[in-house]
Amino acid sequence: MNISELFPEFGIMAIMVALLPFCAFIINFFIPARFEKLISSLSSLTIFSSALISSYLFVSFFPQGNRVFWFKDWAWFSLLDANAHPLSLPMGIFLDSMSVTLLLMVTWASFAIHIFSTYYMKGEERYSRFFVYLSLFTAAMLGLVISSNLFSVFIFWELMGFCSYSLIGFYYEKEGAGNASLKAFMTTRVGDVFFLLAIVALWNQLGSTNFLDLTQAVSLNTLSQQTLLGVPFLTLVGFFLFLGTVGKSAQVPLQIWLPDAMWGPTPCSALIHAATMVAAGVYLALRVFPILEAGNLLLLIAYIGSITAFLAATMALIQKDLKAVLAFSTISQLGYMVLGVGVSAYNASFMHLITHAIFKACLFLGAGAVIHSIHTQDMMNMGGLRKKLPFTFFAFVCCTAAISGIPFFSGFVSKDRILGEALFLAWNDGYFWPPVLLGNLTAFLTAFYMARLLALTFLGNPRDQKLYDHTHQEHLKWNKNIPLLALSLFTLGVFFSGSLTGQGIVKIFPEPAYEWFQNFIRPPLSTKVEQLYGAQHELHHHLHVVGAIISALLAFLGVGVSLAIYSRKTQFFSSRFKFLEIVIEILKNRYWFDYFYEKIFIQKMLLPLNNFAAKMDLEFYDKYVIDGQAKTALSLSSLSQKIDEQGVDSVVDFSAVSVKFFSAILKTLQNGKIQIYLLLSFILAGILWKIVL
Amino acid sequence: MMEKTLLLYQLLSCFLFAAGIFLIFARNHLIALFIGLELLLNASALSFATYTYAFSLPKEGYLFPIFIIVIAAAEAAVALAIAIRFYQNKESSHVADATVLQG
Amino acid sequence: MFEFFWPLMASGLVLAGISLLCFSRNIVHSCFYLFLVFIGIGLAYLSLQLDFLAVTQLVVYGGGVVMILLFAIMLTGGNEQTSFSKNILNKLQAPLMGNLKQTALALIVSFIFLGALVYFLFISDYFSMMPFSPQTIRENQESLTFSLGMILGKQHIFIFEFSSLLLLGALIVAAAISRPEKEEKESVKIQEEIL
Amino acid sequence: MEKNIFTYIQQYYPDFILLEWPFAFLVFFLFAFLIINVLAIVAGLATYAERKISADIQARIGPNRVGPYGLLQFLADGVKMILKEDIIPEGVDKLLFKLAPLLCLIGVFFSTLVLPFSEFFVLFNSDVGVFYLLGLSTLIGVGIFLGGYSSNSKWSLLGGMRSASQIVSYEIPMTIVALTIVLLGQGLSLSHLTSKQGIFPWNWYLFHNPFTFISFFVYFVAGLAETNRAPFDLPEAESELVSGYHTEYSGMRFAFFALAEYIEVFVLCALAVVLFLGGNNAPSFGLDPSHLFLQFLQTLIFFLKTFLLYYIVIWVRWTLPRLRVDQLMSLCWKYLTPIALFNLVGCAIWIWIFKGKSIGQICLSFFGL
Repeated sequence: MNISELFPEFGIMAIMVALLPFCAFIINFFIPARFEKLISSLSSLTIFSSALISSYLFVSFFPQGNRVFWFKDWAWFSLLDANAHPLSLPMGIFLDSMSVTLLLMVTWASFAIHIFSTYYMKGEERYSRFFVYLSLFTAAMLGLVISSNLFSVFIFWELMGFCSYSLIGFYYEKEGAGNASLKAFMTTRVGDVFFLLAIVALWNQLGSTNFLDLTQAVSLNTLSQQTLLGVPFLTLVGFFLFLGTVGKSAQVPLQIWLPDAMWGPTPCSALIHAATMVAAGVYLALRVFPILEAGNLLLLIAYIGSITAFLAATMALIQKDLKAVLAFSTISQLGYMVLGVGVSAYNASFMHLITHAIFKACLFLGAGAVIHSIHTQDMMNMGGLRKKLPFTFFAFVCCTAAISGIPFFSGFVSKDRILGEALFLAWNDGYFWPPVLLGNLTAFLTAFYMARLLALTFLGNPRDQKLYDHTHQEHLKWNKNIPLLALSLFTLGVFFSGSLTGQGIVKIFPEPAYEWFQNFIRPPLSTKVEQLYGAQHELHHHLHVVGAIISALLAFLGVGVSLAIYSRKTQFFSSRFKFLEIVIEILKNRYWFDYFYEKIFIQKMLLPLNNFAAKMDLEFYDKYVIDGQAKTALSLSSLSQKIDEQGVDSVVDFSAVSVKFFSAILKTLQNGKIQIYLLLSFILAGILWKIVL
Repeated sequence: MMEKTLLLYQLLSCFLFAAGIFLIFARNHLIALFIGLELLLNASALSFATYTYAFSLPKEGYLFPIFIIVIAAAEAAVALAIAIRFYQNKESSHVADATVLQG
Repeated sequence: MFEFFWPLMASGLVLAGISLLCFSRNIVHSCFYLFLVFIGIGLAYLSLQLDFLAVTQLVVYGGGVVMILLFAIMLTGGNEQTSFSKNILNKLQAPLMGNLKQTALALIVSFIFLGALVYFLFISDYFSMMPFSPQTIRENQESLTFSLGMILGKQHIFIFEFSSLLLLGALIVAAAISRPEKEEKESVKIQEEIL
Repeated sequence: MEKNIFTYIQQYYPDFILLEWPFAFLVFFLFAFLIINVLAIVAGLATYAERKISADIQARIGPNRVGPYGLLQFLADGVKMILKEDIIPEGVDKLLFKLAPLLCLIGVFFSTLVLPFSEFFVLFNSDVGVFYLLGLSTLIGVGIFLGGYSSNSKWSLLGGMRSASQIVSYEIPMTIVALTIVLLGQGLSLSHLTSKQGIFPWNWYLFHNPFTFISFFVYFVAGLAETNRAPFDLPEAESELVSGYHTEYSGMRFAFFALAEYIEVFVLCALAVVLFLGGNNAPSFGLDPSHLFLQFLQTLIFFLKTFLLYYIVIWVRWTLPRLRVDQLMSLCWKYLTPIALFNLVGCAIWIWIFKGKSIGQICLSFFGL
């Protein structure tokens, strides 16, 4: 149901949400960098007002139910195609339950991170620039969320990519940061190119890239017969769109940029590389979910998601850097979301996006607080920090419980629902068993490495006494701990679900109304899974209970084992089991993805091609085409010079002489008295009047 | 009543116009010339307003006095700035001292 | 209520103002008489029940233009500068406030104009356009301010905005022109030092 | 006004018939006479109040000889002023020297024409009341400037120039702030603006939204500067300019200037009351709105609010030190004008977003009222 005529002000509000941070960016851009307080407070205030507006939007949408949307398009510019049909490129606003929920999350998380940044970036050299980028980024993300079509999504998508690039390379004095920013930029570009191709193809076929039009086209089967390059059209387009998701959300095989992105400042990692930008890929996949489904791509997506989740989780096991563990865990959790898309768990996948954004932002902020206190990122030098940083420790415990999937926390609710849906699908369709197994294994690994992180950082005894003694005792500080504690509050499951698992199975609150998330967010069309297996309520129910029990057991097992091992030791497996050395070697090299890309793909394939193109350009094009043109132009110009000097100049001279002659006559009329001029003009006017009338 | 007022104001605007012309021709002071110009503008504004009122013409007639006032304000600012600048350069307000462009 | 009174008062004020203007040879007094003329025209508007025009006349002319004029007179030497032109070429020019010869010329021209205007006034069709339909009853109509605002804001919005642009431009140009140039003075000083 | 009175009298004496214009003239004359005299007495009492309050602030006693508590001091001053010799110094521009104080006084008295003392007690209910009042203050500026110029004295000239530039400059923030309120009230008429507000403070435009709240202070500061009151009394700064533009004046001409200044302060306070503080709104007690008692009550409330503001003006004068000229100009152009513009835009946005509701109404609507 379109409510844009009922509530025309929603559009203005949505624009305000995105425009306020953008205004802050524009204004801050022109404020001299030494007004740090002004810049940071302006950024924070604008995002705060955005958050208030988006809260209002959410509260307005919430009672209306899930199939309500607000939609408006404006023509940005229009072109004429070959048959003189106007092809207009619209910009527009599309708000539905998913958008407003994401708006709410993004604005408040961004606000918390802004507040934290005023603590974390204090005293930095480019403090102001950081806030400028942060505002731009937030504006772009909010713009993406309210966009109504893929074109504007792409614009904001690229804007976010630019911000990510700038913020990864924020400490550009360090060589690693510069390289990492380039790597991130170039890697995501691969996905973006395919994304743009998909947009162009859709625009060409449908004349529109609007979400509503796409959904309608899929539901009416208008595109199902068409093919492109011999492949069914929807499959190709869906695959290309999914490649955009792969690039942005760091899925295998384009996951290599995200660990390097940790060169940026920690708040930006929290905002961009954990909470919002990487989730934008999943958001896109959810938006174009009907296309992916109609293109029969879900199995591929489920495989890629589960493989990503598993590989990243294994890589996280051996990391010694605090932020690297979190980076790999981000990839792993994004894999879960993509797995959720693949198993048609639309709602659960989006729920995991929201919950993950909250606890991962909180984890990154906590990591930032730890790093800022102890001045190192290496976990091997930490330990026992729970006494020095009690508030951070509390937040970390909450978030670790959430990400590991301990019951009563948000991660359990969302992750369990993805795994439950996957289990249900696998029961009906055997191809889905590998993703389910990988997913459950990853659940165990997640609990394991997160508990390892917690244990190595906070539990046990201090391993580097000198660093420990230098660490400041933490006191409750408004811009350091309040965002952390506020975010960690929302890791509780009750905010997202009234029952333990989010399916209304083990109820904490009796009314079904508490399952707001499940009712509020629904796919635009009913999924094929629902159509095929929707009748098996009993089975669905039981499999969810089983899945919940399994994942809870796995989580407890992982946490327990890990805490038991790592609260005392830093090394356990490599010293005991020799055969694990090979595995560790594989994991250290990150499955040789980087090696493959750099040494084989770039140096052996792209470089020769590049050299050949350069040779063509320099040797052939420059030498013959360009230089030949120049020589022709030279000879022509010398000819025209001769004509000019001898022919045209004499005419000009003649006109000058004649002007001089006549001016000598007319000069006598001017004697410099203004009144005489006026009188003359009056007389002239009188004569004219006499002649005309 | 209204006919008399209309005639009165029309004659008044004629006198204003004539006085403006008189001032322009009789004075050599830059600012006095400017005063004459203001009288001319006011004469036309008064005439417009009176006619529009007397014959119930469309309300656009009242816009002319307003825009005349706007133009006069802009003109006053620029003209007097030029007068001041002229005085700074030449130490005189005499119109005949503006001889830079004189042939 | 005193319908007969206001037009007489307004025209009396205006006529007194312009005659004093024509006879005064003091620039500051001229300015004050101009002020009287403006007030008189404002009263004329008021007698036509055009409150808005009257107040605009009062604010812009009575307050603004007269004030700027007085300032300009102050900054250009006030009333003391009644001498002949200092320019060598124009040594025989008339004094600032005019001489007899110039006044005679001005009288001739202005009387020609007066005659022409009055002549056109009486031969025009307007006075034969009877009956008059003056907007005497104002209570039933919407107020002038309101309708002017609607006209300006709807039909003539472009010209309205343009006039505001014009005013802004005039303001900036006036400030830029009347500001003394520093470089020039320095160069003059340097030249003096060299000489 | 005269029609109101005419109908009012006809309620009680249905046979009451008079020629229309002589009656109107009589009524106008009477009320103009009344208002001018009341305002003259108000101005006189203001001089007394100023001395008494300043004495209070500086822990002195103040005038206490003439009349009870020294209340008749201003009459004694007036008599002294009239009896003094009227000196016209050598070399002054006599015409302008004589005209300048009159111009000031006429301008001020004209501005009382549109003040809505009560619902029916308005001499001339103009459509453009606010605009008219703001316009007249420049008339006073011309008077002061001419007074300063014609005195043929350096002090006077400097004072006059300062005053003129000050009035012209502070006109701008004041007009913009008044425009903010006009935007809210959708009318320039003072009675209309009054009727748009209510009896209680949360119905006043002062508390309508944050922007009008700021606007009030901008208005107040600009009003202080507009009337040459301390801390903006640069045109008559004793330590720099002897006595500013009225250095050369003596006797009744000087008194005219002083009178004009005090009445102008009264008028500006009254305008502030109309624009921000609810004007003459009074509880009606269920009576007919044309009841004479209500008119008196409204007048009383109007004067009470105005005198309260007047007290604050005097208080400010004896509390704050005087500004420098450059500070004065930068206050106007760098602070008040941008703030006023911001308020104007902000208020417009407020009206647009909240459909003209005030904060109070929004709060009430939260509780479903």
